[in-house]
Amino acid sequence: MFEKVVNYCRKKSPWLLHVSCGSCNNCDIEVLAALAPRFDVERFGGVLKPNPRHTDILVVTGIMTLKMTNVLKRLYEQTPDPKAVVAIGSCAITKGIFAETYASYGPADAVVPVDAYIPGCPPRPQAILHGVVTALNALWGG
Amino acid sequence: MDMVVQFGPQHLALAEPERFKVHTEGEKVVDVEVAVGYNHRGIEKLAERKTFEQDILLVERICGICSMSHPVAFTQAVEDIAGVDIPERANYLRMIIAELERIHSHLLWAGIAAEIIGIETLFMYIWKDREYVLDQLEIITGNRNHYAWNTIGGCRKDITEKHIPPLLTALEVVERRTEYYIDAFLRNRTIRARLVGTGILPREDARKLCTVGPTARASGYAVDVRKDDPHLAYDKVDFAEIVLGEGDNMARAKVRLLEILESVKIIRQATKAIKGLPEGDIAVPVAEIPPGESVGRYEAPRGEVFHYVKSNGTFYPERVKVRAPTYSNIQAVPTMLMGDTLADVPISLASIDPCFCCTDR
Amino acid sequence: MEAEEFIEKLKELLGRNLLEYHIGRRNRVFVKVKNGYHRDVVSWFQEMQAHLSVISSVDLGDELELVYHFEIRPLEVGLKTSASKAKPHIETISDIYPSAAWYEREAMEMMGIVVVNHPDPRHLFLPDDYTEFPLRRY
Amino acid sequence: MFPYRWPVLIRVSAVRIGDLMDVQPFISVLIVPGLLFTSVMAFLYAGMYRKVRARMQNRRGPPFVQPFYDFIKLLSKDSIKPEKSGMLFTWAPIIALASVLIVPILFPIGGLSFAGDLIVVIYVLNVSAIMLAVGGFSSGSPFGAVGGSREVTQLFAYELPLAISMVAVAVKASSFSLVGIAGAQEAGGMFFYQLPFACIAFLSIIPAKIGLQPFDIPEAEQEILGGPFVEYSGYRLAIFTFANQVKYFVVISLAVILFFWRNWWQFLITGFLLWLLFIFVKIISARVKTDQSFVFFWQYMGILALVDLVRVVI
Repeated sequence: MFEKVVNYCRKKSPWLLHVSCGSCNNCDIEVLAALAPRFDVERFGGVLKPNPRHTDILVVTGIMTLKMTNVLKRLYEQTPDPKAVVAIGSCAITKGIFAETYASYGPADAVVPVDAYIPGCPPRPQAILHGVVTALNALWGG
Repeated sequence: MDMVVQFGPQHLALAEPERFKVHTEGEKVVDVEVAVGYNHRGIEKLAERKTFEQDILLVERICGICSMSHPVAFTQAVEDIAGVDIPERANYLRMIIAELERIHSHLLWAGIAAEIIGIETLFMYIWKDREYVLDQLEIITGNRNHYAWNTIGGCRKDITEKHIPPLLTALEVVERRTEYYIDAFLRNRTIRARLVGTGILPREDARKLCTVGPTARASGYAVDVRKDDPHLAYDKVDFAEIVLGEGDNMARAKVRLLEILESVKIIRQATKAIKGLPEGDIAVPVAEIPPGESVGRYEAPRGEVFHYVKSNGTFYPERVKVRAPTYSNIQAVPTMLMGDTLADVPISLASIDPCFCCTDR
Repeated sequence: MEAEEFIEKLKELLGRNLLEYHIGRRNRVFVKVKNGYHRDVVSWFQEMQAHLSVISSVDLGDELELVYHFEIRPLEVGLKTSASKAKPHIETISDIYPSAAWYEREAMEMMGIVVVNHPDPRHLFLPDDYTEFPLRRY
Repeated sequence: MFPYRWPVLIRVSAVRIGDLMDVQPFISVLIVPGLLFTSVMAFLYAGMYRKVRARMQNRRGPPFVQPFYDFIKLLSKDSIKPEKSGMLFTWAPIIALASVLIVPILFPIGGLSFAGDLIVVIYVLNVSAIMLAVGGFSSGSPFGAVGGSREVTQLFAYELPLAISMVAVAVKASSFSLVGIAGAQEAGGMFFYQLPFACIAFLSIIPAKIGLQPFDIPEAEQEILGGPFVEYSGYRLAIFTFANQVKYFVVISLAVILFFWRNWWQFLITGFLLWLLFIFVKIISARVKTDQSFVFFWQYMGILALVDLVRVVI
């Protein structure tokens, strides 16, 4: 019974950390647009937090560029459990249009274990919200 | 106590990864180390392996929020090499979408600047009004940002009669709201306390460091590609080039907000001019591209976008060199931050409207 | 100042060292100069308060070429100098135009051109342990 | 081992409780103005804060019980303690929460009260502010240190006008206890029109004390990533944010007691209205820098409070 309550509270207050690892900042702006009044993410309790200590969902965009990969690894380790990773945009899923570039270690799941993928270039803010909420239900929905 | 505070690759104030090591004595900034390259995707190498048509889509994905500037600069360079003159209507179509993008990009910046100095409400208001512009862009081009509007020799889609009335009503709303935001930025006492007098870039440094765009114009260095090297249909519409002298954060905010009003004026004149031109005549077929080289320049919301294209007669470009406006503006950041307190660093960094994905390519 | 007048002035300044020039559409001018003489042309541009847009690096097969793009209203000038691939040494102009330092660092790491007495020849975009030059074609 | 001693204890204590000590202090500490009532009001204030802020920015905003969800979720997350952080890293939030929870027990709505409890209130509120700074310093990260030093400088900035205005009220009500002040106001009418300058000084300090927008310099999220909170996570962060939320309720109700007191139910209503006023001030103002806040507090508010103190003393 206690586990159900805690999982319910985790589902209802997802604190997000947005990490951009070499994206064309269109997905980053759509993540910020998800905060704007039209697609308000705070309806689901979501808040964009400044540092990994306070967050439990890592929102990752972009192809993992050479310099940004170990930064993402460190951020992933600094986030306290239980945590989730959502990869946004076709760059984070399959390196998208930059597939043959020399300057990338691979899509998001080559660096950190990813729980939810949101395709699109850029995915619309509704799609981002839908992806985050489905990830929440899958992880702690019960 | 002097300390090194790192505005690291991941920071709430910067949407993209870039590292700034700020050496401070107490709260006063003494030296700034800038480290770029966290967003480097090797686009110039990719551009050489794709054909000219594929390159337009690749070049569009250099930067998400100025996704009209790179394709226009690139296609203009290739059209110069091919010696092709694109139809009059195509010039107007490109200009309308370019100015719509300037409006939504400047609104985006104003929201993020308000968020950084602490007024979250202004961020929410401004980004709510930005959605109207994005709706119009989506109705006309099909996507909120990556429009795929250009091809070599003209445009791929047309603005028909039924697009224009909703566009003009949206512009009225945006114009009225922008005047309200200009009033808010200028009269709110706490905003003035944070923006006036911080991050000063004198005119001499702006010229010596060859800064471009609103950052240069706010310091009195009049650089505007739309006036210096008129491309598209900018020489057929009249608009004011806004040049202020103070060079602090408030001046940069003023330049951008006033430019939104100018863009609204340009779009109104362009939609009037389009009515006269025949519909459908929007592109000229380009058979093959002779060997040669040329330079495409375009006034993006952040400054001058510069494309140097060299072709060797085949369908693959020999060399594509891209220089985004933030590449030269970012070198002016250390001179701006000298002497300010630690609290001014994020807002001064954001005041050049940095687009690190453009800088690193 | 029109394109032809600009070329005349350059001829006076350089004489034989002006290898070739080409005037394109919409006031685009490309000028090729022998290696080493580009510094006096750049300082002449500086007196005319020219605006340095960017320095691009091109791989010509057996030679590596640097193209200095200046904007002298209303002209758009591309000043080219090249050096052989075996000994790609080109003088720096960052003492005349401070913003050239970053463009030259990028040319160094991407194409392998060695810019002589550059103030700070570290890598700019690529990580420091990245050895080969990605933009070389041949 | 069956606790055979158990029934004996119950029989004995049942007799003792009845006559030895009355039950009233337990209720006032644990239930009415004490822990239960304060935590419910703290969550209510924080929930209202986020909902009203969202509504004012014309978006829907989270449900009212959102702070409760956040609290439970933070408790369930694991808390990381960096090696460089000192022993105080764990104790700072606990002391901050404890010191803030003491104040509501002294409230005149059925709480314990003794002669000099106004001094206790001033001291205890400062302890929680200092604990925030200590938390920042002990977290071992440069951002925490900068946040801690900003919190201390801001503490000096608003300490002077705060103390002066409180002393002015105490001298006016000629008693240093909250119940005495409340009684004086019930008799002679609210203080806010008798001591207008002290009231303005006190109300302008509240955003700095709580960390609301015009003066939330210590936890500036964009500049120093959350200031003292930067290294906190899990239950330690839960306790710190809960201490902050309790501080919202405590400081607002302190202002109501000192200046707008008529009776206990009016105390609750004025508390909510004052809280709406401060949310509105947060909405329309940007974050000022430390030196600007210093000038604002020492020059303008300090003089205002002094004027009222002199007026009362003569």
